[in-house]
Amino acid sequence: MDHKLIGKDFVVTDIEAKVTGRAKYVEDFRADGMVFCKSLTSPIPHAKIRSIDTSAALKMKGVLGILTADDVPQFPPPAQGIFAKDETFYVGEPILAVAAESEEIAVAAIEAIKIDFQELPHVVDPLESLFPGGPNARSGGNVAAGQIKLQTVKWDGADFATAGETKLPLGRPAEEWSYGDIDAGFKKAKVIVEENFVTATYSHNCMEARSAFAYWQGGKCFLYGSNQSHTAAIANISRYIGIKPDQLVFLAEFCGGGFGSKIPGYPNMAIAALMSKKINRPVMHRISRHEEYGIGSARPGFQGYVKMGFAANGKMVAADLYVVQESGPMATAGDFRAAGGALTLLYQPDAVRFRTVPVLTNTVPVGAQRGPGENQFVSVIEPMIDQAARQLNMDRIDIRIINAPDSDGKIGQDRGPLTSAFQKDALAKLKILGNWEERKKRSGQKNGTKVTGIGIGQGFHSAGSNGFDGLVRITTDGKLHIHTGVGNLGTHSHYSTARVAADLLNVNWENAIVERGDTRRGLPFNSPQAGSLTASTQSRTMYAAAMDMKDKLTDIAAQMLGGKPEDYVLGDEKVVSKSGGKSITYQQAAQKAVQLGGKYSGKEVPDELNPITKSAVAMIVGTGLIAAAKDKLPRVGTTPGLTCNLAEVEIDTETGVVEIKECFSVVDVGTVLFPLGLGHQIASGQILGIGMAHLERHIYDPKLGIPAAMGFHQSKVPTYLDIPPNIQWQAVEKPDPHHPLGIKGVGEPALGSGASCITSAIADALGGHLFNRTPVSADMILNHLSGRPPAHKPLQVNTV
Amino acid sequence: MELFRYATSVYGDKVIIGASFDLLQWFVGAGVAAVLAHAIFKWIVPSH
Amino acid sequence: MSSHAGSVQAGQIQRHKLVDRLYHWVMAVCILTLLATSLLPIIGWKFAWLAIHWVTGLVLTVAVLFHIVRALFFQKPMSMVVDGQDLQNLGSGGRPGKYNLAQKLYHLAIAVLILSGIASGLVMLRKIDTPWWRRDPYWFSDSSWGVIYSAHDFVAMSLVTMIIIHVYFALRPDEWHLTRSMFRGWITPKEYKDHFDPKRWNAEEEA
Amino acid sequence: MIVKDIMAPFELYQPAQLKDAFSLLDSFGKDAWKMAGGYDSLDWFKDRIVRPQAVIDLTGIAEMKGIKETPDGVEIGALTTLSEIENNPIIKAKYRLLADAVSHVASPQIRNHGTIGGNASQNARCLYFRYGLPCYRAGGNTCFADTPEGINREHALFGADRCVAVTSSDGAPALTALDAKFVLQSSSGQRVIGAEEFFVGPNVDILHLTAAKPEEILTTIRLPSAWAGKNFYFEKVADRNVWDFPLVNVAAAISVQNGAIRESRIVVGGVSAVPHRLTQVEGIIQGKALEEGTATLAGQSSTRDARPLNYNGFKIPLMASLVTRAVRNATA
Repeated sequence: MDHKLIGKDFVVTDIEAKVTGRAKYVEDFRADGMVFCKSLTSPIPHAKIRSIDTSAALKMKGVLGILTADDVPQFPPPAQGIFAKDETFYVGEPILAVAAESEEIAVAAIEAIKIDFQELPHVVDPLESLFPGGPNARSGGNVAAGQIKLQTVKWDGADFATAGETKLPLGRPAEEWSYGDIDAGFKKAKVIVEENFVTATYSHNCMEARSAFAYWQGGKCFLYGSNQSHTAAIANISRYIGIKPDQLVFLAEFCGGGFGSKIPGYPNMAIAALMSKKINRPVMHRISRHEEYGIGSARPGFQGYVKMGFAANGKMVAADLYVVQESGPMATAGDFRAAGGALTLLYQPDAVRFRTVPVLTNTVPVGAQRGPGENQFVSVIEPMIDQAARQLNMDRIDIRIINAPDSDGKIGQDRGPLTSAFQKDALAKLKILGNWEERKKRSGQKNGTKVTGIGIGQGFHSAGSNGFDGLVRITTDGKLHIHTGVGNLGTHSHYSTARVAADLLNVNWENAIVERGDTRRGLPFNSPQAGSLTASTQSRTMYAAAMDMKDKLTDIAAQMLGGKPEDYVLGDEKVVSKSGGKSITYQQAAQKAVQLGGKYSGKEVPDELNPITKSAVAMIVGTGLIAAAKDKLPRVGTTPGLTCNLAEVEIDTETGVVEIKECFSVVDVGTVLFPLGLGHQIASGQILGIGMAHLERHIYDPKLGIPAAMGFHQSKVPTYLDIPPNIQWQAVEKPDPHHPLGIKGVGEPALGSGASCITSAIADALGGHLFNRTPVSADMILNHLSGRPPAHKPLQVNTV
Repeated sequence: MELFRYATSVYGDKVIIGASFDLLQWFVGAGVAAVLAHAIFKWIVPSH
Repeated sequence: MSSHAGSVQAGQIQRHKLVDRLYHWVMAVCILTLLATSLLPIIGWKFAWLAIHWVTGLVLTVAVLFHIVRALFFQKPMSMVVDGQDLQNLGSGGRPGKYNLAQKLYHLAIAVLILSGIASGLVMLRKIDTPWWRRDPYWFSDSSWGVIYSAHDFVAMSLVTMIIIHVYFALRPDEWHLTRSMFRGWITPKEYKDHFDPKRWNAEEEA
Repeated sequence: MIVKDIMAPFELYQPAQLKDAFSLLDSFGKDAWKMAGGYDSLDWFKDRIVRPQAVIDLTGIAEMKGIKETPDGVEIGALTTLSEIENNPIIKAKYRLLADAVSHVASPQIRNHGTIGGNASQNARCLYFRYGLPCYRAGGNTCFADTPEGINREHALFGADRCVAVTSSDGAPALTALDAKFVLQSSSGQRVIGAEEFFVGPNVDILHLTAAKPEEILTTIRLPSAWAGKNFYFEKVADRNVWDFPLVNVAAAISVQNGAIRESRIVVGGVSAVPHRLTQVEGIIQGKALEEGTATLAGQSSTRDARPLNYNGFKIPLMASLVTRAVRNATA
């Protein structure tokens, strides 16, 4: 198909506002009578709250009210609540909030509040909690997750004794599945790689903290929040505030970073809303950087064990994976399951056993972060694939090609189908892009004190969904209004997917208006801006709406000009008869639609639409020709976004310093929707991958349970000089057959392959030495090179 | 003037960390005062 | 009784044996060192004080232990205990035994202070690395440590008061015989007769 | 309850002359806080750990700024920004060591505003200290970093005394290697002290990293001509290449005569509360030929007395490497 907009670069409409500072983020808004509120957060990792004395605070001049757990909706444990009620679970957990004329007064009031805590034993290391008699992060238990009820799990002391300090004790899992015969697989394997590993918990580090601003008008709550998704978050945010979805006006035009931590709203948003209701003033709740590190979520770390058996040809014949997840105190992350999924998809093993236990800890709440689970997994597993290749004397890319999925690949314990997979092609292309045959000769080469390492990494995340509602409208001035509720995470996919509708409807981009950012603009129920979904999911949603619009346009043309709808096609913002000669403009069609009413003007809508879409249509009814349609296009199986990266690094053997020289990436994303945006996703994935592989981590003093990484500086986010100057990329460009335009997503896997090519390259530079730990920092490399023992015990977490 | 030195503990409580060294001058003063008192006493009321 | 060097000659009444005088001066040097190493940095004279302080503290501890053992088992401990006669003498102006009431009270006070100082100081050693153990600040809770440190601090400052008083009395002409005896060990028979009640301090027997 | 990341109110004074700053210091006494570029101060204020009544912003004092040559060397006003030093032609020509060192401080934005005086005087970055815990350095009775499970990857190898924090300055080792003199002024006069007296360890003063008294202001740093144009080397190893404190850094000034080391000053940062000068190593390599064997010897002998903590053992080989490289690569 020849497209005018799809697959073409463009200047993203809101980019100017962002770079000039005109873009308004939550903290930039003001309203008459606005006051501030500030949270009191827990200073203690685990305690019973015996009593709270707010009397002195309430007496202070300028203090307007205090909101406590008694004023807000409650959610059954171990869900993350708005405020800690009787028990607090981590340093930084909100306990109450104070509203005052100024933030200074609110803070002074908080300092005057006395809380009587009864200290409880805390735990920051899952294994310590699993140890017989070890502390539980909650008085209700130490293990929980979605579909795993809160319970106490303690392993046998004998398991710990047998395992010693270097191995993960393989105690009773909370979840277990398998397929195939792993014992038989390992028996016939020529090479077995068996390792224990640790990946660090680390912050999402959103530039924009999760501040919120709210006021009430006409029985509705107007909430300005920083969120990746828009309409997909409404139900959840309403639940936090305790109102019905149609009582919420949600304004979220820009989002200063989410990385998965702002997908469906978050409890903290409700504080401004409920405080505003309580004191009847508009309330601004600014979140400081320090607070953000408490409530701002983190990628959960893993402690794991893996055993992989490979046949002589490199085929993975059996795999046994055990993942212990550091889950924070609330059951807020399902990364552990995704690790199992990634194993089955990326390497297509003949037989797999997967065991896992998500363990609650008195660390910050964790949540999905760009490739949750898959990316931690590949960051430590990919260097082990190299290990197998070395032992089999195989090419390191070839071993990956042998195992990589094609479109007949399967995923998960139930061996579900894929919509398409071209990872073998991607890896073959990577060989060419990265000049592999020449480059791999540099592996281990010395240059003065430096040694070169070449690494390969892969990434996977499911990257497409369906079933959402598209809404487009041609107003009586002839403009195409594209209503999008996906949110604005900063990936530009809210615009690149909107262009799909303009493209399919032959509308010039200048005549298209993207309606977004404010539910009063009529935003349909759309995909969350998450899970690498938007590009694929929202483009097919747009396709559905555009097709509905096309039907209506030809319908109206037939009504106005005679003949049947089939006699008409879409021209340049016109409906044109196939025979030529007769046409109506989109403007005329829109004017006619207003006269016609019914399904044309939005008076009648298909019943299958989501209530949010229905109320969106109700806001714009009668303003033009309206097309609202649910995406019912077929899609069977998981849509995998797949990436592979190649990195060249140099390690200074005297200092342990790693310099990342070059990175290359090839992605299997089906049809390329927006090349510039895709390039940004790949580069940003590589950069965050460098953070994951090499730098970022949370630190806790185990004795005190206090966090140390509470700022950008301590969190060690990669800087401009820590990344390679040039990240080259290509796409496989084979369309996905289960998508009307062939588009798949990519956001998340780019980080996984970006991280794993670095861990692989570091290991390669060191002759294949496996650290089995992220981040691999200079001190670890140096200890290894100088023959010193590692500073960490092999399974120790939250250290450096 | 305070008798003790205080600090904020790890979890935010006010805790005593020691005596206030501002008191040192008072202890010196007490010694000097005792000496003076005794000397004056002996001067006014000579023994035997 | 004894005839080794430093023993009393004719015309001398022995008051403090050499070993006891040595003990007194060792202790005095220790206390002064301890106070100097702790208080001088606080008032602004900065130097590396800690090692000197804790080593001196250990020397003092040994000295005090020695003194306790010696006083209890090889000397007359009752001579330092306030008794009824001391109180009667308050009214009547009778002569004291080996130690007068003020000395006994002073000794009592300084004993309490030094023992508290040593006890708190020994506990605090847990917080520094020594050749024998690694530091562990979590031995006690924050507030317990605070109490221990406060005790130690108050002892230190109280000792300053006590030393001022002690030096003053040592320098007083009417107590000079006592001060002198702490240097040379003996007093004259006249001093013995003038200042002490032989029934309460039998110097002959003690010698 | 603890609140962080929002400043408590204070009175801001912005004197334009030194004498006004002194009178402010004298009148506010303990309640005053001296601030230069602010990159250390503002963190303390924002975390409400330090709550001065009066903040004396020194950056308006013109007489404390600028670089000028004197008969004895160079005088650098303590308020001179790191960027200015990095780009100053005199410094680049004669004291490249200092230009190199300050070019590694934090990030360009911070160097544009951060001052050499502030960089040298900055307080320890120990995570426990900065968290606001009642540690020794904060006047309390405990070191939380040197405990059986303490997190101390960034802490000291040498000179720990209860407190195990280190100097995190990149400028300080270079100033020490260049034998800089520090001019401390107060309303009652001035004193000039050497780097080894200016930087103090916890054994001497556990509350401060420098000898500056509360009533004194570090006004000027003097670089003596003795070390101008010698062979220099600076290297910093940090987790990141921008905006990070050193894990270890090294600054070396070596005077070479006929291919042999006549005299040297080698100083390592990030391993002790003070810039750690390697006088023993300097003695060992004195008179030796400037060659790889000497460099290796210097590195090997540099870490003899190191006492690693739980997580900072890697600093031993790192420091040895950096010292070796300093001797190996020092150039004029």
